[in-house]
Amino acid sequence: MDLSYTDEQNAFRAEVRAFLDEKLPERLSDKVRLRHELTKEDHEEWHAILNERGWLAGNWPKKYGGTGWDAVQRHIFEEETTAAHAPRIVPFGINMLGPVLQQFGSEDQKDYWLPRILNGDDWWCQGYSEPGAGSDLASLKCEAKRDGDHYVVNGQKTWTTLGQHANMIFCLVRTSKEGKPQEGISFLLIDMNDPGVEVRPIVLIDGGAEVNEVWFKDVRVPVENLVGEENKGWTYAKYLLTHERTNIAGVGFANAALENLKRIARLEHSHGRPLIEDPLFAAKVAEVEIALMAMATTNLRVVSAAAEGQAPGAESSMLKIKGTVIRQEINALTREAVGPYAMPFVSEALEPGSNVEPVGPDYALPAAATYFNNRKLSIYGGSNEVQKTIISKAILEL
Amino acid sequence: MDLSYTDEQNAFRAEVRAFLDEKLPERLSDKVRLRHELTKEDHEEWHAILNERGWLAGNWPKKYGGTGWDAVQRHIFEEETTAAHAPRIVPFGINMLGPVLQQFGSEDQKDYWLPRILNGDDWWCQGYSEPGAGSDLASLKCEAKRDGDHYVVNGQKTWTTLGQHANMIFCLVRTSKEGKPQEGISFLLIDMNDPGVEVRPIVLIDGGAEVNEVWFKDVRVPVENLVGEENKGWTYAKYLLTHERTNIAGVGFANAALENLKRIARLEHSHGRPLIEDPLFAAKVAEVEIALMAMATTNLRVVSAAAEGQAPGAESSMLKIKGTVIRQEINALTREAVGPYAMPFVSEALEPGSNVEPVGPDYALPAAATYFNNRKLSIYGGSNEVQKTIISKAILEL
Amino acid sequence: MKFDLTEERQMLQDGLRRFLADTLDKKAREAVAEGDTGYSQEAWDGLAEMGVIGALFTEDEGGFGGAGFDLSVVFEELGRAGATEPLLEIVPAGGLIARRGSDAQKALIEDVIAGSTMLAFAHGEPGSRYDLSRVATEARRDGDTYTLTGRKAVVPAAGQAGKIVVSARTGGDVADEDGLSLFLVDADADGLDIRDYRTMAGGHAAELALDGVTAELLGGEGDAYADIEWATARATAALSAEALGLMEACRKLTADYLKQRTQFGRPIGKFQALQFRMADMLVEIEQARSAVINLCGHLEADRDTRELHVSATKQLIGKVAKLVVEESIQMHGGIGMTQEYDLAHIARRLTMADHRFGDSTYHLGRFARMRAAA
Amino acid sequence: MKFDLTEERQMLQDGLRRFLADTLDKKAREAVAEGDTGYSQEAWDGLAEMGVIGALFTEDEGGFGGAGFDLSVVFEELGRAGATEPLLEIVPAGGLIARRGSDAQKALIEDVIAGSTMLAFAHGEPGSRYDLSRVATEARRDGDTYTLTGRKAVVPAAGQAGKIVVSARTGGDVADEDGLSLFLVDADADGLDIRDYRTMAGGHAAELALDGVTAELLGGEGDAYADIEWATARATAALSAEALGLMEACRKLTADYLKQRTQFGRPIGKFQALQFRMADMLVEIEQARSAVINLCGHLEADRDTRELHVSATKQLIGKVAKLVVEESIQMHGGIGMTQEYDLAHIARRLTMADHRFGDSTYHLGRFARMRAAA
Repeated sequence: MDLSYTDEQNAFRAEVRAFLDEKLPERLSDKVRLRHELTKEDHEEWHAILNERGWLAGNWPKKYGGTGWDAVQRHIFEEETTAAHAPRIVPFGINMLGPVLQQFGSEDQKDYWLPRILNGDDWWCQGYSEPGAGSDLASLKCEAKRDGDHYVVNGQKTWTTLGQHANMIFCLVRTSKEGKPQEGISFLLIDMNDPGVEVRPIVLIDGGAEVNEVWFKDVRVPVENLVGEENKGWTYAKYLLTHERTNIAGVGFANAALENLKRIARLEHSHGRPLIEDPLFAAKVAEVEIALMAMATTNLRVVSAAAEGQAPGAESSMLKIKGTVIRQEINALTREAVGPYAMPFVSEALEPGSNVEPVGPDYALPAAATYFNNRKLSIYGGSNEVQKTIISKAILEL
Repeated sequence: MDLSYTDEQNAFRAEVRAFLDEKLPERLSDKVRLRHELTKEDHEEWHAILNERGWLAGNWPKKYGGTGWDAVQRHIFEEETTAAHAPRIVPFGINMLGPVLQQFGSEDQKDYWLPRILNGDDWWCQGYSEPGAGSDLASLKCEAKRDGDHYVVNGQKTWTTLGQHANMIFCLVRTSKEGKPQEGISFLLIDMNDPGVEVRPIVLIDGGAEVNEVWFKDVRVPVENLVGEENKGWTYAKYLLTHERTNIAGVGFANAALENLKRIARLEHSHGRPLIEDPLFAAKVAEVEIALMAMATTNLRVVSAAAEGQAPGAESSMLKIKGTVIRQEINALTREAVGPYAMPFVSEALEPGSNVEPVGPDYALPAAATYFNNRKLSIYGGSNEVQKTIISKAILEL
Repeated sequence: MKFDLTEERQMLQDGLRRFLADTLDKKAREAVAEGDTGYSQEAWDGLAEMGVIGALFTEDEGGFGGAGFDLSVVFEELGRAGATEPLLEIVPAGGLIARRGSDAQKALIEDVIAGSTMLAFAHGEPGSRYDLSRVATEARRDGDTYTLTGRKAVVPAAGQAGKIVVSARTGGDVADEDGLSLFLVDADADGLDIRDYRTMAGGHAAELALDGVTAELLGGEGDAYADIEWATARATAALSAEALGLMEACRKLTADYLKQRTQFGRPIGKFQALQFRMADMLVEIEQARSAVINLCGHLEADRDTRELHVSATKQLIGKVAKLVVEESIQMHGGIGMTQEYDLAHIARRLTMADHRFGDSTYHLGRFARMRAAA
Repeated sequence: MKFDLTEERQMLQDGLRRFLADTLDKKAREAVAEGDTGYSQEAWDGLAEMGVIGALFTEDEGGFGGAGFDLSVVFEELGRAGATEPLLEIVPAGGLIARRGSDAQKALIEDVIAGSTMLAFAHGEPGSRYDLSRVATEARRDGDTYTLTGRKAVVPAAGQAGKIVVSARTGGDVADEDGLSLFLVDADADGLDIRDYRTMAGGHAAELALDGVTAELLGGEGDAYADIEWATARATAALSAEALGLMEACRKLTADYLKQRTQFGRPIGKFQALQFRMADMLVEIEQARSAVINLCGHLEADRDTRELHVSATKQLIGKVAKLVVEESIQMHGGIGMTQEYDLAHIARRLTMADHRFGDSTYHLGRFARMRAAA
């Protein structure tokens, strides 16, 4: 047992920190800190900066242009970038599609698509969920029928995050209705500029429109855009879900949110004293901080085991549950901390390029919206109910 | 809407209070307050005092020697007796068997058994649960075979509270294995002095032995001890469970326990100040008190509706859940309040007639034992899980 | 002891429920959200016509209600419908006018009951949070007239009101109870700047900047604190009842969803874990209902008893609201996150109830201190 | 960064687990409960022989361990087995002798490691609750010798120990950190009255009345507070690791029960609501495990860091322990309430961990104050 980092790991951390000092534009970190919406261009700018340094694809092997980092290095990079309020890396190409192509794609697909992800030539989005098929992915209906050397796709996808920016979507589509529900699913890459693709924004409870519905009407997709074998998409999807689960705990986000909460609680006053000195509020903050301290160590245990090549089991599910609950609790306390100024709903002030002045302190503006938006954390990426089922199956063997 | 009591109700309350002032022996109320164990004689003494006044059977109609009170009167009586630390009325004869006999018993049975209950000639206990059949009563196995004008009973009952004092037991026994599991059950009255009946104490987690196993080996029970019809016992059992549910919320017990907790928190000190002034501990007490204030009003709503003849539905289940959780939380806080003095396990000091001096303050002695003992509240009388099923069935209609 | 509604209140409840269900349908709600007042004029006029505003005042004041259980009936229904019409502001503002006003000032109540004048109560300030005595706005007296200077924060319906009841200091230090006075201010008075905005609760609120605004004194000078506390207690009762109605709306949406939505081939309401969570939610909503009854039944009690119930009820309501909102969204899954689905508005509005008149943590501490002092 | 055990610790863990499983079977446990010492002499001797006591001391002190993760390995296993042998008392008492004692005094450690002398640490007093500086017992100096007068409360294993480390005041007021000293007292010293009793945790503790008891000073006079805090931090780490082991025992019993027990014709572990609650419990036990690692990994850190982790870990352990105990009993139903079933002892012992060295509420407040002061 040794809780300290090695010298190499500390040196790496210093290197990341120096890079961020030098290269992370203050304009971007300010936006992230104040929880303003980032534009497509903001994301692309940050991706390009990282790609120039060779640090965009932390989870890719070197031969594909990735960093080749182990889990501990990825963890350090994650800690430092969130602490510095860097934009998060848009995960769809880097963390989701990339690993699937590397594992199951043809050589042509790898040669063509992987460099384009790194260079920002494509903005990918994910076409998994459908109305009526959320946690129950196997029941999906969006259909691809073979017609010569094309598939003809008809159906609907939903919860497509940042689909409004995307030119490409990777989809699970039904290519067969025979056998078990999960057996007739294929993994298809679709050009969103094709005729018949329509993207409609879904406005969420916080007023934001980061997710979309995507409709396909007789969309013709060349067969070379099939990844792996027909009807084997379920296997690739499960592989992707495993990869999506790196950094599932969101320790960096939680730490940043906790610091923000504490800052607000020092600035807000109750009964003439800083809110952080109110014993009951301070106790609530303390309780979530204590939980976070423990969860961060659980995360390190999993990271450390992963760096030594062990595959995480039910621990991932535990991290997903505890990580999301902790972040949601911090969000709830932040909303509580800002008091009556949680009420104004001046979302324009958060929009890119807005000149609308916020109502109340600038930190108050996103508090309620963030609270509502992050209710999603326990719903998406395998809801916490799904995670509990995984845990109990693993332990109870029933 | 009117939260106040009528003049008649207030007068009744004054009458109860005066009676308790005059008739409740201080020796008994001291024992109850300090949570010392009551002897069989203590219980019989208090029953006799109540019976003399005609107040022993609050839920019986007058024609059987009961009080004929409505639900509000019973509630007032309950409030006053618990506040005065009177012993609780032993429920098995009065609250459980009595109503079943009145509803389903023969005239002979009523004439014979009901006066004996009031006079304390019999001490009844309940033979429902069996090992492996707790919440799932329909699966019980204890068997009664007809043999001439007797039933021959073989099998085992468990969780028989105060069975060590009892001379009579009312039992659910299996008289047929045909049809649905609940169809072959009969309701039988068994003399515990009969040969073949054996009572073995079960020591519980708190060290007390208030419950027992009861074993039957070829016990011969006269057929006139069958209540109602053969194989209809399930109906009577359900009727009894409904009656057991009066005062299901235990508001009186909760109020008394809360007062005890507050008294202790004023006497204990932390950082040189009374524990009740510690903001976090005070907040925990406040939170449970607030919950109790609301629950008490829910209880009054149900009581008030019952007094007007409405049958409580899922509300009973809600009261059972909330009532037990609140009492258990008060018990947990009481254990917490006494600090290190929760540890001594000098159970002898709580036993009847003990001269053993307690360790630490007298209020500390029963704190941990009561906490552990009252874990039963959410398990017996229809576990809280069973109650949740009832509620969700009623609401979701699924 | 009687927990049934009187016949009159039962009629009011039935009528109100029908009216709101008819009037505030999805289209009307969307129009409100896109409009620039945060409420529906049609609904407002209808409510006034039905006598719902009158039910908030006693007969002496010109109404035909005004008791705690009148408030609870009205606001539970408004909550159930997710209504954003700013009736709640009339409770403290109208109550204070009726309690403290001169005959001339009280005449305003008639217009209010008729629906022709809206009211707002501007008391909280930037940084005052939930402390009722923390007022920095100053009132300066010049002969018989007063002028007010200061800022008021997050004042619901200030941009829609014709008259605003404003608290200001005529003496004492910033957190003193003594030295607080109340004033009546015209919404279009010179020197009054109103920055109107939408709120997370679906209605509108505003920031007020007062720069030498002419104002009429309401009642005596410097003695308003006790009445502010009284008015806030009544407003808290109304808000708590509204929150209860919103909880009932969440419960209904969620129960319906659990029955309709299927997963792995059966309604998700068949899954025991969801059943139990639904049961937990119902138990807590029942607690909330009793808490509302407790407060509404003690609004006329002595100050200490009333305020104890204010804190008990608001603490419990805030805690249950959080549970109901979070569980309702979680049990819905993704659909519960979308603006278009009814739950979004209901959940936001219910959550925002914790940000008025003191949140759950605030009142837990207050209750504990009151108990310790008793 | 490395979270695996070293090979030595892995061997210690394996050996200890096997030994305890063999030695502390049901019969042995019952014999302990009915005996008059609260532990099994056979188990104690075996533990000493295996070198388990030596693992609590550093090489310099004559042992071959002594680090935080040695404590966690040993006490997690003792917890898992529900052992009542009072090894935990050696952590603060032995630690203080090794840290402060003269060479002559330190010679005692050898006997302790050999298992021939038991130790106790008598620090808490009636009314001191969890405040480490609240000591009223007085030490009077007469030339070279000291005599102690006062009372010590709930001292585990005092009735079984050969030597007792006792804190007393040589200066300062009752709650001062300054003026505290430590002493070594013979268990059979004149003027020392020991009232031995069973505890809810399954072992024994005692009330000590000291009336002019002759004592040897341990270390300097009046400067013991910092070391008392240090020793308590180590004891808290040991207790937290033991609690973790007890949680694992609860988890195992409950998981086994859910698999074996059938209701309505199937194993109750098939019921989703119980599955989810089991999952919740596992998530929290994982949190507890990380909290123990955090504290054990920071026992050698600077005082502020160490104490922050003491409070963080003890708060979390206490909270999780309550959940695990209550859920384990509830999921068992009636059987979980019976003395005869293993859970009863385990649940009592785990619950009692909250009553030593500060409970969950105490440490939550302490953590918050430390954070605010930082």
